[in-house]
Amino acid sequence: MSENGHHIVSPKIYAAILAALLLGTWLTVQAAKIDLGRWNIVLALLIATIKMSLVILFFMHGKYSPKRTQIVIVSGFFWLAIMLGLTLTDYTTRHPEPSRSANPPAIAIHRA
Amino acid sequence: MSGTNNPGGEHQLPREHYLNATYGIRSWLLTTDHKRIALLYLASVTFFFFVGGIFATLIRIHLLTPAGYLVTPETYNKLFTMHGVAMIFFFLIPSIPAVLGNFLIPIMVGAKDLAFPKINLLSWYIYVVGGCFVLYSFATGGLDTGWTFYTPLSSIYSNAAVTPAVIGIFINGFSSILTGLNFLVTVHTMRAPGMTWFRLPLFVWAHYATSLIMILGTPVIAITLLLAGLERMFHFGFFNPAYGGDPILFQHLFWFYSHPAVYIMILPAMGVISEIIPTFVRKPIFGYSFIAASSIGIAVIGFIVWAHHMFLTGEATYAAIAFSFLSYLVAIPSAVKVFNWTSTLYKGSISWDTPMLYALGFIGLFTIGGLTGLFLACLGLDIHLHDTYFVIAHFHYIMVGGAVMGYVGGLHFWWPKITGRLYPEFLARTAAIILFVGFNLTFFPQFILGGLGMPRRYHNYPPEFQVLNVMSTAGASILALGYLLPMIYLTWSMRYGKIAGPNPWPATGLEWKTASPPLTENFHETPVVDWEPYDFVHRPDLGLTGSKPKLPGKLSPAHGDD
Amino acid sequence: MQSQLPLYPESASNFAPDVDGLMLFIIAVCIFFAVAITIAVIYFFFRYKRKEPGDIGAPIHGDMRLEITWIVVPFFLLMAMFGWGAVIYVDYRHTPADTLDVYVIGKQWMWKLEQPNGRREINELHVPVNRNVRLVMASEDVIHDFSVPAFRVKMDVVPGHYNTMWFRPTKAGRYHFFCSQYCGTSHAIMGGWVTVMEPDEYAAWLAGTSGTSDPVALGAKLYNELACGTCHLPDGKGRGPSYNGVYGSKVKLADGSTVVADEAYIRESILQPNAKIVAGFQPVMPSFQGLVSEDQILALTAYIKAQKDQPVPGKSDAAAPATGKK
Amino acid sequence: MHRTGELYGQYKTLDQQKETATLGMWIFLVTEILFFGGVFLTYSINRHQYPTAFGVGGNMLDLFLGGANTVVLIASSFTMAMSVWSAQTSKKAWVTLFLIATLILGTVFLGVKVVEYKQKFDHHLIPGHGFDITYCSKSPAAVCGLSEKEHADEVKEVKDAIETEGGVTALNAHAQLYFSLYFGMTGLHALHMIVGAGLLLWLILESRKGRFDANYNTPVENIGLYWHFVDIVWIFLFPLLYLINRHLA
Repeated sequence: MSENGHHIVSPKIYAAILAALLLGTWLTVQAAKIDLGRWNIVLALLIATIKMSLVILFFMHGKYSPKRTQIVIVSGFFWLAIMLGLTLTDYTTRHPEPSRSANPPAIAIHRA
Repeated sequence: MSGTNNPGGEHQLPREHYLNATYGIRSWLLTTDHKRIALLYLASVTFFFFVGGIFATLIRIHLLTPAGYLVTPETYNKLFTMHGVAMIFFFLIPSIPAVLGNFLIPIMVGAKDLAFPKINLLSWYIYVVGGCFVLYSFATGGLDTGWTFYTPLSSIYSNAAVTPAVIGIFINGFSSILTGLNFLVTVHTMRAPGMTWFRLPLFVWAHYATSLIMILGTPVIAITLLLAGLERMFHFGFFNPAYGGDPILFQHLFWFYSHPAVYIMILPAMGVISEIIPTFVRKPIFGYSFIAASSIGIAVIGFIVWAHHMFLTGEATYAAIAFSFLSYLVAIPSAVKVFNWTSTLYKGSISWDTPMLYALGFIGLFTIGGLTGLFLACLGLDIHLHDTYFVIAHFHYIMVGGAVMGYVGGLHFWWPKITGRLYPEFLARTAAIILFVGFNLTFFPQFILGGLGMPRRYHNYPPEFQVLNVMSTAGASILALGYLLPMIYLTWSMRYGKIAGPNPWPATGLEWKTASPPLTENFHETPVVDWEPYDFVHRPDLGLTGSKPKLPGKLSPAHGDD
Repeated sequence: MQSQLPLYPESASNFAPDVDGLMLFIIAVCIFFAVAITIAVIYFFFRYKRKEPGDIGAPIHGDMRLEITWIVVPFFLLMAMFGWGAVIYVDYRHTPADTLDVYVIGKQWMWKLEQPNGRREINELHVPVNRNVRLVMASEDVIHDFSVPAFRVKMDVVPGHYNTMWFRPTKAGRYHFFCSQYCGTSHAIMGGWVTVMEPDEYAAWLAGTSGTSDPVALGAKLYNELACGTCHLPDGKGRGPSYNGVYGSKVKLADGSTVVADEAYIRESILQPNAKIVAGFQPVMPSFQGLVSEDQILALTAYIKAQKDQPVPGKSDAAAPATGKK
Repeated sequence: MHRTGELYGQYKTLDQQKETATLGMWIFLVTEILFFGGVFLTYSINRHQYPTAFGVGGNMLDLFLGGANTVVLIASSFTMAMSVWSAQTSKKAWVTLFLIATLILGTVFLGVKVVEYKQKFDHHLIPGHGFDITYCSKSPAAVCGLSEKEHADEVKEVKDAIETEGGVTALNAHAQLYFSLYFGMTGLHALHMIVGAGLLLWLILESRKGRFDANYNTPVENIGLYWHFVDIVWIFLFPLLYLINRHLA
């Protein structure tokens, strides 16, 4: 554990992080304007994750926190990953059984 | 009371303790003493237990005849929904953690209070506010969606008072979160000198695991019900098929919390049993580290099994297989606990006191409940048993046979600590046996009903199911008596019970080193722990002078796992 | 067919023997462990009962070999259950190619089913024995679940999705089916019967050969087949109004107006039930447009007419006119 | 709540007290991660299913306002971090000033959000009976304040989307799903901002009394953590809601 978690981060670092975050915002807007197909979302999330890491590590002092706090942070994201990941295993592996009948039931489709 | 009292004759209550430190209604409603807050919780969860119990009684009376005996279908649907909501969200989830956990955890770790006493009080108020919303919903139109609130029934089709109930459960979630947060921080930062992680009582380990679930799972149910509520109130479409939304997604989110929530109910009860057994067997618990680790294991694995509630919703086959596999894994830590408890009895010195009867009842019922879970985790059998009475019987064995037995047993075990007085032993043993018999008669027939295919939540049923339903109702009436008895004699003993003294059993935990009832600060001075958990051999202060059985050669004590 | 205290449902589909075999295996394992633990607990309980008040137990802290044993052995048993179950489930979720497709619509609170040739049923399903049957299922409102215990199959019926399930009936007979997923007020009566028929009987049934030409008798038969009586109880206490004495009477509607219950009104009430709602009832009846032919409407009308002279129990004449849909 | 440097009865040392408070705050933030995780999951699944409708919906948002708000919020995170630094270095006057700056930026953010919500209301984009995703493309360009080119783009985009989705009813339904999520997510975020603003106001009042210095700054630090967390949520909301299909426009 580092000195009781009282690490003082210098304003210069804060300013640098601010600049990096603004740059990231600009980048993500520019990247969105180019058609990258499915990679648009990947890139956008990548930039957002980097921005988030900067905020957590420096603004929130995650880098200077005791190990216990770091474990708490990581486990929060780990559980988020469990929730997203395992739910997506359902949605990404569903393959709706194609209806082999040429005429779908007429009575099926009169929803209010 | 087979030798349960300390030698040294009559005891007296301490001159000053947390109950008489201050007087007046304000001193209770504004208290930050974890022990008083525990009693506030005790009163409120007991209230909800009886609310839920009345609904259960009406349900069982109604099901006496195939055509339904008592109420209209609408009312019946409201009864089982309100029974579920009251029991799960307002009794089972807070019962052991918020009552016994609140009272004991700071004392067990040797602290003066929880880390955040004001937040602790706040969490009780949040519980009360949430409870009021739900009672308002019960009183104005009731709730008929099932406790699972499946969309789109709850968000669009139901005509009942769903919105206030959803708001109430949303609010109540924060009570749970704050309790869990408080426990986690307390265990991490407030332990007394010498109280290392592996000297923590298993009750604390169980609550640590429970708190993990509370803080990681509860926010998800909060947001899920909030989304369903928004869908109902403002016609937003998150899960609404009319907008292309997916009702199955609601189930994913719902069970992400609600399956681990089962472990919120059972883990603390396992913690209680892990305290009771070594005390009344007077020997160290078998495999301390395995029981501690299995609590954490259950909490973690419990988070990755939720979609086994959804095998037949059209979930992907691959996902179903993965979730079935993971569900089977969670059986192992539960089995480890049962095997270790049973082994603890070996070569013990077993007394037949009431808490021990509850502990043995727990082992039996939890074993049946756990084993029948294997049927439901099984993909092939779930096709047949899903949404039948088999499920009802299974989770009542876990929740009533497990969690409630643990809770009532724990109340008896720590009653002398909480009130300073002993309960009447004969009545208490009688009640324990009545509960055990009544419980089995109520719920065992429901396994057979489920195997026959009787679906749950039916206000009437085909006549061939009647015999088993009548048996179940008969059992329920015995069960109801079993719950009324402790209610009466425990209340009686608060005033007239025999004075217990600081350590009546005697037990080894820190909570028994202070007076009964404890003083507001728990200890006169911060205790220093220099003994191993559940060690009776090196504890002359317990005053046990009887013979010690010889160590068997085969099972040596030193395996490094204590 | 059923004894006083049945213990297990009939076995009438290809899945039933599979599921039952697995069930027996798991029951055997469970009984073994439950009995072993119970015997151990009871034996220890008496064997090591405390003799002297001050006694303590042997300070045994644990045993690594035992711990490993009771982690590893159950693990393999559990994996056997898992694997066996998964095999059945995969079989169940993968429909074979040559199925007879029946469409199933769940609706609060009835089932509408359509045979491959377009023949429709309410709360009844007729299928031939020893033929793979696939149910293609959709819901009009909330989540339902189509469950046939005798076949050991069920599947949720989810709005916005088509879910499918399949089975091969192996024994002719009539079996209960249920709605297994809670779906609101009348969840418990949302069920019916599966009739498994010999192939030739099924073919005859599908062709719709009915031996009768008397319109009232035909109407009575339709009344049963379409399960009209589920809602339209003779005493007027069902979810729909009673037919008794309705023909030719004046019917009071929810909007306050009155209408004479003649043939046109009855026809409209069957095909567009929500066009005119009888006072005191909810617009819950589904349309039977396409489900009944014009001849069948005539037969139903004849049947309703035939109920003319029966008195309405428990109601005075003044109140009686408040009746009268299909 | 906390008086300067006071030690509470249940703790043994001030260090223990501070450590406890910080750990408690982080654990609370973990619950917030999962709380927002639920909506993010709902968003992902639905977007996965209806990419076209979500793209159309995303392009109806005002990129300029959204981008500006992102900058405002990041700046407020910076001023918040600076107020923690000022407290740690006992620059008491600066603590207050930076807190006030943070509060102002937060208020600006909420103000812009109100403007955006109003715009959505005018454009018939509130889920419910009046919802009509085609409203702006059907109306003359000026009604929604679009330039002729923007309007033409939108008309084309909506037309294509109707084709892809298989009808205007389907597009409207799925776009409503998007806007339900838009209002749900930004609404929850705004609610957190409002709570944060209230906490900041309390901090400012305390700070004016000179409470926070190198010895005692736990409340500034913990409310700072909360504020940064809310910023992080927006860092994800911005690309997910505003930038889905910008390359088409």
